[in-house]
Amino acid sequence: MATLTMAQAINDALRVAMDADERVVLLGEDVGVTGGVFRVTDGLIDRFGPARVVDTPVAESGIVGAAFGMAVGGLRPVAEIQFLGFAYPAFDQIVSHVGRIRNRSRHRFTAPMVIRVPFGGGIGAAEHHSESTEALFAHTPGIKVVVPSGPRDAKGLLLSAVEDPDPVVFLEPIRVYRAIKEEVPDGDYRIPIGTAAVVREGSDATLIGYGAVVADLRRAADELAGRGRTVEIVDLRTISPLDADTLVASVRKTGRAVIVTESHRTAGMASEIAALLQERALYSLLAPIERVTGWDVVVPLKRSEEYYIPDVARIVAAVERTLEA
Amino acid sequence: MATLTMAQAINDALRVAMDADERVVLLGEDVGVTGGVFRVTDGLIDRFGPARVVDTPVAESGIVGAAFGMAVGGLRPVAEIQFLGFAYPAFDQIVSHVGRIRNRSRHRFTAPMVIRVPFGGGIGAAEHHSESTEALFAHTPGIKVVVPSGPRDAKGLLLSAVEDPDPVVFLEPIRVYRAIKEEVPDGDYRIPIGTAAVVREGSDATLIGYGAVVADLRRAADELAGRGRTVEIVDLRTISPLDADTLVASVRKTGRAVIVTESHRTAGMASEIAALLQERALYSLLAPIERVTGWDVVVPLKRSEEYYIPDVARIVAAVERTLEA
Amino acid sequence: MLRWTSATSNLPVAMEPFRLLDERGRLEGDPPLGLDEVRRLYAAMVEARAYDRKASAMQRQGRLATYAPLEGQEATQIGSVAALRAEDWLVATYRDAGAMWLHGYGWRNLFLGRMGDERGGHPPEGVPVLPPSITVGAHMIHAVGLGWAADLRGEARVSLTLFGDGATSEGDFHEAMNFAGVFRTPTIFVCQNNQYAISMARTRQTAAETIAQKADGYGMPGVLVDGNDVLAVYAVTTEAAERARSGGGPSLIEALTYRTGPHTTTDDHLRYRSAEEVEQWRRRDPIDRVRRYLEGLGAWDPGWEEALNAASTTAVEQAVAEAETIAAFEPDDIFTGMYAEPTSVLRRQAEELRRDLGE
Amino acid sequence: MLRWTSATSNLPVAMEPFRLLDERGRLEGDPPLGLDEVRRLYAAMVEARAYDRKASAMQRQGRLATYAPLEGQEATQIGSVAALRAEDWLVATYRDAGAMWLHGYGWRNLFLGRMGDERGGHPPEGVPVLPPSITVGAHMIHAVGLGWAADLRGEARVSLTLFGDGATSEGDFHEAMNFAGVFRTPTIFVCQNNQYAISMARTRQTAAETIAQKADGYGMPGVLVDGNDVLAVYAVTTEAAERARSGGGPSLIEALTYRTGPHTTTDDHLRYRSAEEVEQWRRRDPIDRVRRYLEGLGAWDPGWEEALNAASTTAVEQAVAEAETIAAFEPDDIFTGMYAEPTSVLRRQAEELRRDLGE
Ligand SMILES: Cc1ncc(C[n+]2csc(CCOP(=O)(O)OP(=O)(O)O)c2C)c(N)n1
Ligand SMILES: Cc1ncc(C[n+]2csc(CCOP(=O)(O)OP(=O)(O)O)c2C)c(N)n1
Ligand SMILES: [Mg+2]
Ligand SMILES: [Mg+2]
Repeated sequence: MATLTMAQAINDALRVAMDADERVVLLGEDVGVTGGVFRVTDGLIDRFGPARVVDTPVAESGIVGAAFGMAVGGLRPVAEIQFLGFAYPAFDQIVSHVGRIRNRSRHRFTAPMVIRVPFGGGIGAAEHHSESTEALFAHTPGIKVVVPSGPRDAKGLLLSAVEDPDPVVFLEPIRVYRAIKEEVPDGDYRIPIGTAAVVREGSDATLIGYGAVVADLRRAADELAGRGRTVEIVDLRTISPLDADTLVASVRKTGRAVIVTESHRTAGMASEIAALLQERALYSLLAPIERVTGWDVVVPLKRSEEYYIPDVARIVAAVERTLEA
Repeated sequence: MATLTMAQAINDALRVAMDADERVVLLGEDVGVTGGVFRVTDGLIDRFGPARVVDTPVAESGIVGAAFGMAVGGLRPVAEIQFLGFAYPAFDQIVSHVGRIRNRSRHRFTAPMVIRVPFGGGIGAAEHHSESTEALFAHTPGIKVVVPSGPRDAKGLLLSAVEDPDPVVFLEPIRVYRAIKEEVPDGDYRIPIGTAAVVREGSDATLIGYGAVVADLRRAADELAGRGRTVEIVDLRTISPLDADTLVASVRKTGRAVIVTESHRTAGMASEIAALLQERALYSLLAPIERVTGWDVVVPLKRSEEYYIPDVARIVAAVERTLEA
Repeated sequence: MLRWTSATSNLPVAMEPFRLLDERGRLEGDPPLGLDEVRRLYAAMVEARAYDRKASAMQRQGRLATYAPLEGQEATQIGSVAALRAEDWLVATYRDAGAMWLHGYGWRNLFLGRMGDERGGHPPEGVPVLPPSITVGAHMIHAVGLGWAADLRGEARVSLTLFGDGATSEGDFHEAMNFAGVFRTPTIFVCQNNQYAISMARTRQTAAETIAQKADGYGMPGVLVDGNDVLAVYAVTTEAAERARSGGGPSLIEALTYRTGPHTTTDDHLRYRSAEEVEQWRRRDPIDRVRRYLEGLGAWDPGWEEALNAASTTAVEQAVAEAETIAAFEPDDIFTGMYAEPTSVLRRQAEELRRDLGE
Repeated sequence: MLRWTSATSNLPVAMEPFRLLDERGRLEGDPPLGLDEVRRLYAAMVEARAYDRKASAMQRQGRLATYAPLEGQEATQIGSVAALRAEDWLVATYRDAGAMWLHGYGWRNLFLGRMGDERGGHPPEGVPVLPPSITVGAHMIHAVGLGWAADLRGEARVSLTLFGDGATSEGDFHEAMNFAGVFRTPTIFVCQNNQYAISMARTRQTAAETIAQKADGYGMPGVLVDGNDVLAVYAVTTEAAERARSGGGPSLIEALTYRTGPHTTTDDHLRYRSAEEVEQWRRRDPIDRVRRYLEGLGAWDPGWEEALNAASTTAVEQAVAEAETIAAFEPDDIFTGMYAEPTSVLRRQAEELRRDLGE
């Protein structure tokens, strides 16, 4: 066990994966010599050489498309897109090819690959550097979408992703990279893709989120505990496929749900979760499910980003509303 | 009034717009000399010349990006992407620039433009030719997303879109192009963007959809009428911004809702609508809201497409379920 | 000697396409192949044409969905792929049935795909041919990745990608060419310049005189070749494959050819080009040319031609029969292809579909 | 005479960059500008550097978010934009404050943008400069569309776009160049080849010897110019602008330069290059060179330099003060920028935010 930041835990996961399987190669902008703009791949080029840790030209479609070809050709590429806002040029490759080759060829060709993407706001970054459009990927068939909320999960989920027979979009919340330190097991260990975690039990309401938001859910739960409310927290960890059973079970128990995401609201993950909860738990609902989300606006820049990203106060207020309903 | 197909009505709308405003220009693959693969722009190059009806190289990002520049530069471009499955290469331009220039420049620069895109399945087309991923655009801030269900609406909505001060993605359901003929007013007339239409009144349940699906809703309603059920039909016409008030009013009245879309389910428009209905009409709901949608799989090819696209039987069955709940 | 532009010397590309057989089948240089091999290429072109005509006919009968005919492009498709080894990767498009078949994909699969059956995308084990790319442009970088992977795995496999003149306008063409150049992947880019992208003439697709000259912008050799001359296409592709295999990196080949039919079976090509133009190109038919060449050498006779036609018909008809008698696609099958194991979400949706179908 | 590659003659691009002032400020050709104008360009470069250093300093003090320094690239930014007319469009990047300012964008706006305030994106009315492009690659086609629109509207405006060496790898570069070539839009593509894209050296960005030679693939003239020579940059851009304005279509200029600072204020550039290399380029400083030239002609003296510095400081400090004292961004403002009129959805969300803020 070592105490690691999420950036370190991901670095560790990549090292473990590359040590174990020489088919694992990394490619992306600045992943090699400088070790990535967040230093997540720091030192890997020294250990594995430039043939396996590849600095690429500035071309996201090329990165994903080449990684796709590599995957079909028998490697296990882990591509990095520098920020989620720069994944859109690769969107066609992801939607039209990465997520489809298995079905298109009826299992004859497959693309076991990971696309790692730092995402989310909260650090007052420049435009395009705070995107939280994970729903676009969750809406896309044929890929899985994983979002760790902390170091331990990040390592275990990434190792599962690298070994997954299908392509995984792995979204790394930027503001968690260095904010949370945790004990992280050494060596190889896995957290299964597709299973949510009940990270706190409670009975008054269910708080649902993933990624950076989970830390805020914990803070909100603490604050509510001070007011005598015990809320359950579900950390989704995988947003596609959604672990519906865990969500439904929790909400059937508590009768109230607040879903928190940083993303835009319309057709976001909060909408998906609310839709499926009312489908499968309507008769348990004691109040409307609340969506606490980013708005349907471009993520504001530093000076007004605070008005966009859900904070603890907004989360607590939403829980209070459901409790009063 | 003339009796027109939707393809003809759109052609008529473009002619009217171009006659009225010389800033309106068309560009896209094969829109000129052949008049488009669906003949929607037939004859326009003869009337307006190749400077205003521009056949472009095969480059969707270029088409949208150039149209964007034209719009900022004072024109009113109407770009065509040949099929929705080929819009993904242009996704970055749409998300990162078309939908953002107004906010980025605080109204100093704007992109009044239309992106016309044939979409949807039901004709047994090749892969990528049956996409119904409208939710990706509805999730994107700064654009509007319009989907006509028939010739009359198509013309009135397109004329509104061309004149809208903001960018509009205009999705044209392929299987409606020639399937429905309607009386369409001559000359210039508008249907406002952002308002849904209650196309049939009823009291037992609300059927919600847009585009090609609306014809199936009508058929389902007819069938249900035969069984003594009167269902209300809401044709959204615009999916971003959603006309929530109309939806909420209808469901508060009927207490039951079935949302039908051709798109994938996860984080699709049906999820959005279900989420907002439970938010604002929970206490009126007599049954879980049903989502009748395409599945989270690649749209199947001709031989099995029927298993993917919601049909009248699936819609009727869903209504029956909500009535029995 | 072929005249490639060179990555470093920045030489202008030759404006006259490289050619070995003129339009009347007369040899203009050293034949790269012996007579038997030329006869095999000829036979392959004949069979590709038989498939192509059958497919167009079936489309008219409603037995296939839209079909993109290849007639006129046989020399490029057969000549380029003939230069590959069995283990080399092929990444081609909706119009490249001839190329894919020659590399082992199977007519049955090609028919199945055009019937709207995903199982057409599953070539026999060991056949390194991806299902045809329907999106224009995106697949070339896949060939780059495949070649790159082979390199990293220490395999001496090259990858060849076929694409049209229109595809060169997509951003993905650029990124693929650039990656291939930078990483010196063993990739052969073969542009079938058939003069049109649907209705758009090649002259409006790019302001460059040739597509071959684009190679220079990527530090890669490029060559212009007569795409209706199967020997010339074979020769340049062989050179490119040798270069790739020996660590010399990628090449761009522009094969000048023409589709003599419509873009697809739903296209009315006389809206954008004249019957005379089409006729002119028909006179440069890639199959005729080789027949004349063989005939001149006494290596062709009507009996052989008849036998070839009969054999082609048999092969194609048998493939049709196999495709048309394949087992039904079950409702569940639309879910089972997506992941190695259906996800929880898809399992639930499959149940829902079964319920809706009253199963 | 400049040596452009020509769209039709397919001539190799000159490998030696075009230059008018050598590194010691000695004239190598005919000066394209009179002394007064050269002094004006010099003054502009000095002011751009003052802004740049102030911005880096403020970033260290936490008063600006990440900043991308331009030091070393002043000649390319000032020289190219100086060749424009006031009504010409400029579409540039996060590193191009000097260029944008010279064309009227205003230091205040540039500071505001880096402070994380959307109002920085609103240049004064009539100033045809788009907010800086933060995405790499996507903006060049915007310049194509702007030039195209001007053409269709019968305006004699050209558009100039600045971009880096890294940006040439994006598919959007290719599509922009290709559209410009095909539609002969009045667009000047100016690549600031500063040798790096973050940590990626230009030599690994593309296997082509030069970026200028890529022009040939689009049927467009290209030229390589010493990007640290403001006179040379001015001269080639003037030629390109004249060509564009007179219907001659687009041009590609590769300006060889160097950023002597880090990629951004969070980058440690000595991880990927040596201090010696940086030092070597510092000795080719674009401002020094002109000072020596002016000095040699008796057109520079320390008093003038001091006055310039003082004026630059005043202008920059005043802009800082204006930016730092702008009214607060109200919560509602995050909704009001999105559409001409807030949509029903946004009106509701704005209410919700007001409720959450307890208003
Ligand atoms: C990304 C994308 N855009 C548009 C299309 C529609 N489309 C199909 S074929 C074609 C023309 C392609 O021309 P070319 O590359 O020359 O190939 P050819 O059809 O001539 O063989 C177009 C535009 C597509 N399939 N994919
Ligand atoms: C589409 C996109 N991909 C990646 C990035 C991250 N990024 C910012 S600057 C940069 C390097 C750009 O290099 P270059 O074009 O040479 O410009 P320079 O920074 O040297 O001025 C990268 C990769 C981005 N902003 N946009
Ligand atoms: Mg073609
Ligand atoms: Mg650079």
